[in-house]
Amino acid sequence: MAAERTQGAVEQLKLRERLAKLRDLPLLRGVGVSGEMARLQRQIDRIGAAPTEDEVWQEVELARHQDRPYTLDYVERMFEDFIELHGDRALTDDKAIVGGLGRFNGRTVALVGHQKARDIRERVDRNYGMAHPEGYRKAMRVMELADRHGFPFIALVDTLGAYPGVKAEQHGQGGWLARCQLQMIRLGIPTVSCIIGEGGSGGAVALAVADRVLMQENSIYSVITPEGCASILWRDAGEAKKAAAALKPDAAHCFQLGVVDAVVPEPPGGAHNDHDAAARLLAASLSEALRDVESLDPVERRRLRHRKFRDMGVFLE
Amino acid sequence: MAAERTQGAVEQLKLRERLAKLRDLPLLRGVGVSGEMARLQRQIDRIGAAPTEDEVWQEVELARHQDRPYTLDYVERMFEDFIELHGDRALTDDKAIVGGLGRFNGRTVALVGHQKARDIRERVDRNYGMAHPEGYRKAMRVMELADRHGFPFIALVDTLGAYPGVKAEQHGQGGWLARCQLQMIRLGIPTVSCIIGEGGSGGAVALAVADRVLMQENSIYSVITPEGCASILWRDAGEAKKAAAALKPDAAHCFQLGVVDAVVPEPPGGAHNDHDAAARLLAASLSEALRDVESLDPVERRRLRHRKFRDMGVFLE
Amino acid sequence: MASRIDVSIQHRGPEPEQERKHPNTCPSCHSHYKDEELEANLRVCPQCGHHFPVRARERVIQLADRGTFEEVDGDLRSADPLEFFDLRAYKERLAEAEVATGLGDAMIAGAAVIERRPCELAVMDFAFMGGSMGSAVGEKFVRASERAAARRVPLVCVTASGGARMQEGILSLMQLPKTVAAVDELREARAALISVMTHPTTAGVIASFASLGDVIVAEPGALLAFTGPRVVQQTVKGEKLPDDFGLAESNQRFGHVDAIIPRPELRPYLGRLLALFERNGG
Amino acid sequence: MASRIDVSIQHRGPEPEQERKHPNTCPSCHSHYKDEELEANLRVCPQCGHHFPVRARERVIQLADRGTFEEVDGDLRSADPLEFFDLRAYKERLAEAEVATGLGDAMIAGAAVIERRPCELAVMDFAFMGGSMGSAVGEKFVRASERAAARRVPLVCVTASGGARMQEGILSLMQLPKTVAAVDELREARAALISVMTHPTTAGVIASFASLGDVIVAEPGALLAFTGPRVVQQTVKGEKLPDDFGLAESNQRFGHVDAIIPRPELRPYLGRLLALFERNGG
Ligand SMILES: [Zn+2]
Ligand SMILES: [Zn+2]
Repeated sequence: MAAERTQGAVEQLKLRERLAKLRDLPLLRGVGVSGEMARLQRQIDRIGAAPTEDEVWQEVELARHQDRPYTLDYVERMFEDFIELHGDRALTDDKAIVGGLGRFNGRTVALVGHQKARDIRERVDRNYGMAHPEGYRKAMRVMELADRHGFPFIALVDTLGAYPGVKAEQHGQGGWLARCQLQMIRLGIPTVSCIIGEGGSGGAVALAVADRVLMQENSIYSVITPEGCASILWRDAGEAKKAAAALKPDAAHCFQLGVVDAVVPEPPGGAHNDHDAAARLLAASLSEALRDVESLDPVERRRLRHRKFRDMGVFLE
Repeated sequence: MAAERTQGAVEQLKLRERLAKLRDLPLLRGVGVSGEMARLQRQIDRIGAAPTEDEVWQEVELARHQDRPYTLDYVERMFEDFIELHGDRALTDDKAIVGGLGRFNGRTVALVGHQKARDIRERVDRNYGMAHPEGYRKAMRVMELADRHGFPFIALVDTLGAYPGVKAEQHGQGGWLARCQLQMIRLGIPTVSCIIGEGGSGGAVALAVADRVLMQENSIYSVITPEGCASILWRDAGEAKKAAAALKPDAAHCFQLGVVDAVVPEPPGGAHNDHDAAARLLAASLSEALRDVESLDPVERRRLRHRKFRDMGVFLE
Repeated sequence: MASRIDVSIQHRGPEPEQERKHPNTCPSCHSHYKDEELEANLRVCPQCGHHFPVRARERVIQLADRGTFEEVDGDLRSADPLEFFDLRAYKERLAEAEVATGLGDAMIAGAAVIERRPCELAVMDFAFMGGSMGSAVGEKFVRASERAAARRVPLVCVTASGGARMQEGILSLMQLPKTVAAVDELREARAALISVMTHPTTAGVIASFASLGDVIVAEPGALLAFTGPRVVQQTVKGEKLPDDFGLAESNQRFGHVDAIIPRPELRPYLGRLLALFERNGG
Repeated sequence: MASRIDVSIQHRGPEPEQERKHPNTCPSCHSHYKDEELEANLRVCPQCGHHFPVRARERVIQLADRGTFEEVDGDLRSADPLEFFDLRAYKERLAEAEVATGLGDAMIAGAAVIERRPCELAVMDFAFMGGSMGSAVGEKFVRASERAAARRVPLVCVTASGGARMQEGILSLMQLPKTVAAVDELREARAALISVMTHPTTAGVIASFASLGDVIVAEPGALLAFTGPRVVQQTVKGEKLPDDFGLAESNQRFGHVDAIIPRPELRPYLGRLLALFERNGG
C-alpha cells in the first residue's frame, strides 16, 4: 500500500506537469476563454485525490444520459450544408453509423459517427448505436472518399460497442473492426476523433485511430462496460460501480494515461443541459485540433500517428 | 455492298500487316516451335475471306465444350505449390471464382479465374462459373495481396457472365464488376489475362483489364451471348448462329479489332483433346506476355495499360 | 440460361403494356397531360409523383444554369466496325435514331454551371437506341472526364441506359474498362464524379462508370440493375421477386446509393454537392 | 444489453461442464490419454481428431525446425498502471499466472525457421490469463513485426486469446490500434503476416492483428469470433444459434479464413506458404 501511495503521488506530479503544458496547447485555448478551464482543473485535481466510486459512476451515468447530444445533434449545429452519404455498397445502409460531407469552418470536412436515438422506433432503427460490419464499411467508404479528395476527417464516437448479433458475427465483425482501424491509421488526411458519450471497446476504437483523440468531459472510454467487467471479475453485474472505479473510464483518467490528447469541456452539469453550448465547445476543440494537425506535412503526420499508437501501453522490462 | 467489300479488303490488309508484325512479337515465339503458327495463319486468313456462320459457330461450340480445360486444370499443370485462398472476408467464399498463390516459372505469381466443373454436383457448387459480387470481391482481395507483395498477376476468364440472380443484384453485381475493373486497372504489378473458354460480357471483362489480354484460339469474347443477341435482335433465340456471325466473338476477330493482344494456340482440334498440351501452350504464352510487361517500369506500365483501354473503340468525327 | 442477357440492352423501350399508352399518360395513376404541362413540371406527375423519362437536352435545361451549357463533341458518331447486320443494318438504325432524336448518339456532354458551380455535365438519352453505350458514348464520357480532370471541376453524369450496344460487339464491352480507366484518371486529378442514375441504368453502364461516383444519387422509382427483373425472373423461375426488385429504393436499402432525390430537388442538391467538392484554390 | 462483453475476456477457461473432466479427456469422444500420448500426437485426439489446446512452448516445438527458435523479449512483463484490484489484485494474478505457466505473459516471440524458411514467430498461450492481450502482449507483437519488417521475413502469428486484458483498462484497448499500426508497417516493408487462429481467437485479438493476415489459417473446430456464442445468445434470446456458430468452419463458409488446416498438416502448409512469400532477393 505504501508503494501504491507513492506511485499515486508520482502520477499526480506527472499530471500537474501535463496540465501545465496543457495550458500552452493551442487545443484548449478556447477553453480558457469560455471559463471552463477552472472546472477542468478541478476535475483533473480530483484524480490526484483519487476519485470515489460515486464520482466515477457519475461520469458513466452522464455519458449514457438520454438527453446527451448525439452525433447528428452536433452535426446540425457545427456543420453547414451537411450531405449524408448512405450505404456500404455491398449489403445495407447501417444506420447505427452516420457519415457525410459538410462545411466546417468554411471548408469541406468529412464526418462519421455512431448515432443513437431518443425516440423508441428510431432507437431500434439505429440499433442503439451498435453497428454491424456494414456500418464500419460505410465509415471506411467515407474515409476513402475524404482521403482521395483531401478533406479533413472527423469521427464522433458514441457506442456501447459493436453489435454482438448473429449476422454481425457471420459478416465478420472482428475483421471489419480491424480493417477499419487499419484504414484509419493509413489516411493521408488530418484526422480527429472525439468520444462524445460512450466509447465502448472495439466498436469505439475502430473510429478513434486519429491524429488527435479527444474526449468530452463527461464521456467514458473503456475496454469493457463496467457491468460486463463486474459480471466477470466480481461474478456479479451489480458490482458495476466498483468495476467502473477500477477501469477508470473517465476522461481525466484517459487523459492521464496518455490515451486521449485533450479533454473537451461541456456546459455546466453536462452536455445534456445545453446542446448548443456543448456544440460550440466541441466545435472549438475540433477546430483547434484540426488546425494543429493540418499544419503538419502529410507524411510526417502519418508517421506521428503511427508512433503515437505504437507507444501506447505500459510494461516493465 | 461495294463499300463494304472495299472496307473488307482494307481490313484484310491491316490484318496481314498485323500478322507480319506478330511473327516478330516475343509473345508467339513459342508458337512457331510447336508448329501451330501455320494453323493460326490459316485461321486468320479465314477472316479475310469472311468466315461463314458455321465456322464462327464452331468456335462458340468449342469454347463451351464440356471437356475443355477449366482454370484449375491449367493451374495444376502450370503452377507448383499452388495454395488456394478463400473468401471475400465479408459474406462468403464464392466458388465460381478461384484464386491463390503459386510458383510459376520459379517465382510466386497470384492467379484468379472463373471455375466451371464437369461433375453435376460440383457444377452447382461452382454455380456454372457464374460469380456473385462476392466472387469478384475475392478476386479483388487476391489482386490487393499480389499488389502489396509485388507478385505478378494472372487471370483466367471463363464465364457465361456474372450471375443474374436475386442476391447477386441485391448485393450490387454491377457496382462490384465496376470496382473490380477499377482495382485491376490501378495495379502496380504486371498483369496478364487470358480468355480460356467463354468470355461473357461484364463478368468476363471484370477480370480482363490487364497489361496483356490473350485469347485461346477456340475461346470467345463477347458483349452478349449469341442466344441473347438473337432473342433481342432477331426476336428468336434460335437464330444464335446468325447472331454469332454478326457479333464476331472469336479470337481472330477480337485480335483484329485490337481487343486482345495475342491469340494463344491450342492443340489440334482444340484444348479439350489434350489438356497437357493446351497447358504447355498456355504457359508458354503467359510466360512470354509476363516477361514482356515485367520489363517495363511500373509507372510506365500502368500508363500504357490506361492508354490501351482508353483507346478502345471505333468512332467517326 | 444460355439465352440470358447480361451487359446488353434489355430495356429497349417501354413495357409492352405501356406501349399502347400515350407517353404522356402516367403509368402509375393514369392521369394524362399535355406535353407543356409535363415539361413545366419537370416531367413529374403532379398527381402521384411518377417520374417520366427526360430527354437529354431537356435534362440539361432542368439542371444547368440558363445558357451555361456548352456542348462539345457533338459531331462524334458511332462507326460500324463489325458491319453489323441483323434484321436491319446497324448503320440504318443509327441514322434513324439520329433523325428521331436529333442527337448524334446516346449521350451529350459539355461544360456547364449548376447553381453557380462550374462542372462538366454528361447526360444520356434513352431514346437513342435504348441509351446503349457504344464507342461514341464511351469516347464522350472519357473526354468529359478528361476535361473535368484538366479543369479540376466535378463531372456530373446523368445515366439512362439499357447497357452496352451489342451492334458494336466486343468493342461495346470494351467501353466498360475504357470508362472505368477514365474515372481512375479523374480520381488521380482529385476531381469528383457525381453519378445521377435515372430510369433505367442497367447492365454495362451500371457495371462501369455509373457505379463509381464519389456520390451516387438516384431518381425515385428508377430501375438500377446489372440484370433487370425480367431476366432474373427467368433465372429463379418459381421464386417471386420482391416488388421493388432492382429499383432505386431497393438499391438504397442494400447500400448502393447515397440518396434518392426527387427531380424537383435534384438541381439544388447537386448545387450543394458541387459546392462541397469545389477545390479551395487547389 | 448493458452487461454484455465485447472486447474483453470471455473464454477464461474450459466450459463449466468440461471443468470437471480431466484436461486429457477428449471432450468430443471421451477417450482419455496419457500426456505423452497426446503430446506425441500433436494434441490431436487419435480417435476423433479433436484438437486439444496447445501451450505456446509446445506449439513452437511443433512448428519450428528443431533448435531454431530464439526467443526474445522474454523479460517483458505487464505493469499495473491502473493499480487494478477486483476480488484480487492484478499484480497477484500476474504473479500467479507466471508461476503456473512459466511464461512472462500470454505471448512468446522470436526468430524461427519453419521447414527451412526463416521467419519471426509469435505464439499466444491461453493458459496465461486466458491469452488476454495487455501492454506486454501488444508490445511483443509490435516488436516481432518490427523484426520481421527489418529482416524482411514473414511473421507467423499463432493466436489463442479471450481478448483484451481488462485489468489494464483502456490501455488494453489501445493494444488494438497499436498492433494494427504494426501490421501496417509490416505491409509497408512488404513482409507477410500469416495468421494462424487457434481455439479460441476472440474479441480484441480478432478485432486487430489476427484478422489482418495476408493469409488466415484456422485450426478445425476453433472458436473465432468477436463476440462468442454465449453473449450472442443473450442478445438474440429466443433465436437458436447455428450449431457451428463462430467456429472455424462457419468462418470459412462466410469467407473469413483461407484454409482450415488440421494440426498435423500445419507445419508443411506453413512451409509452403513461407516459400511463396520468400523475397526473391528483395
Ligand atoms: Zn401519376
Ligand atoms: Zn476424441
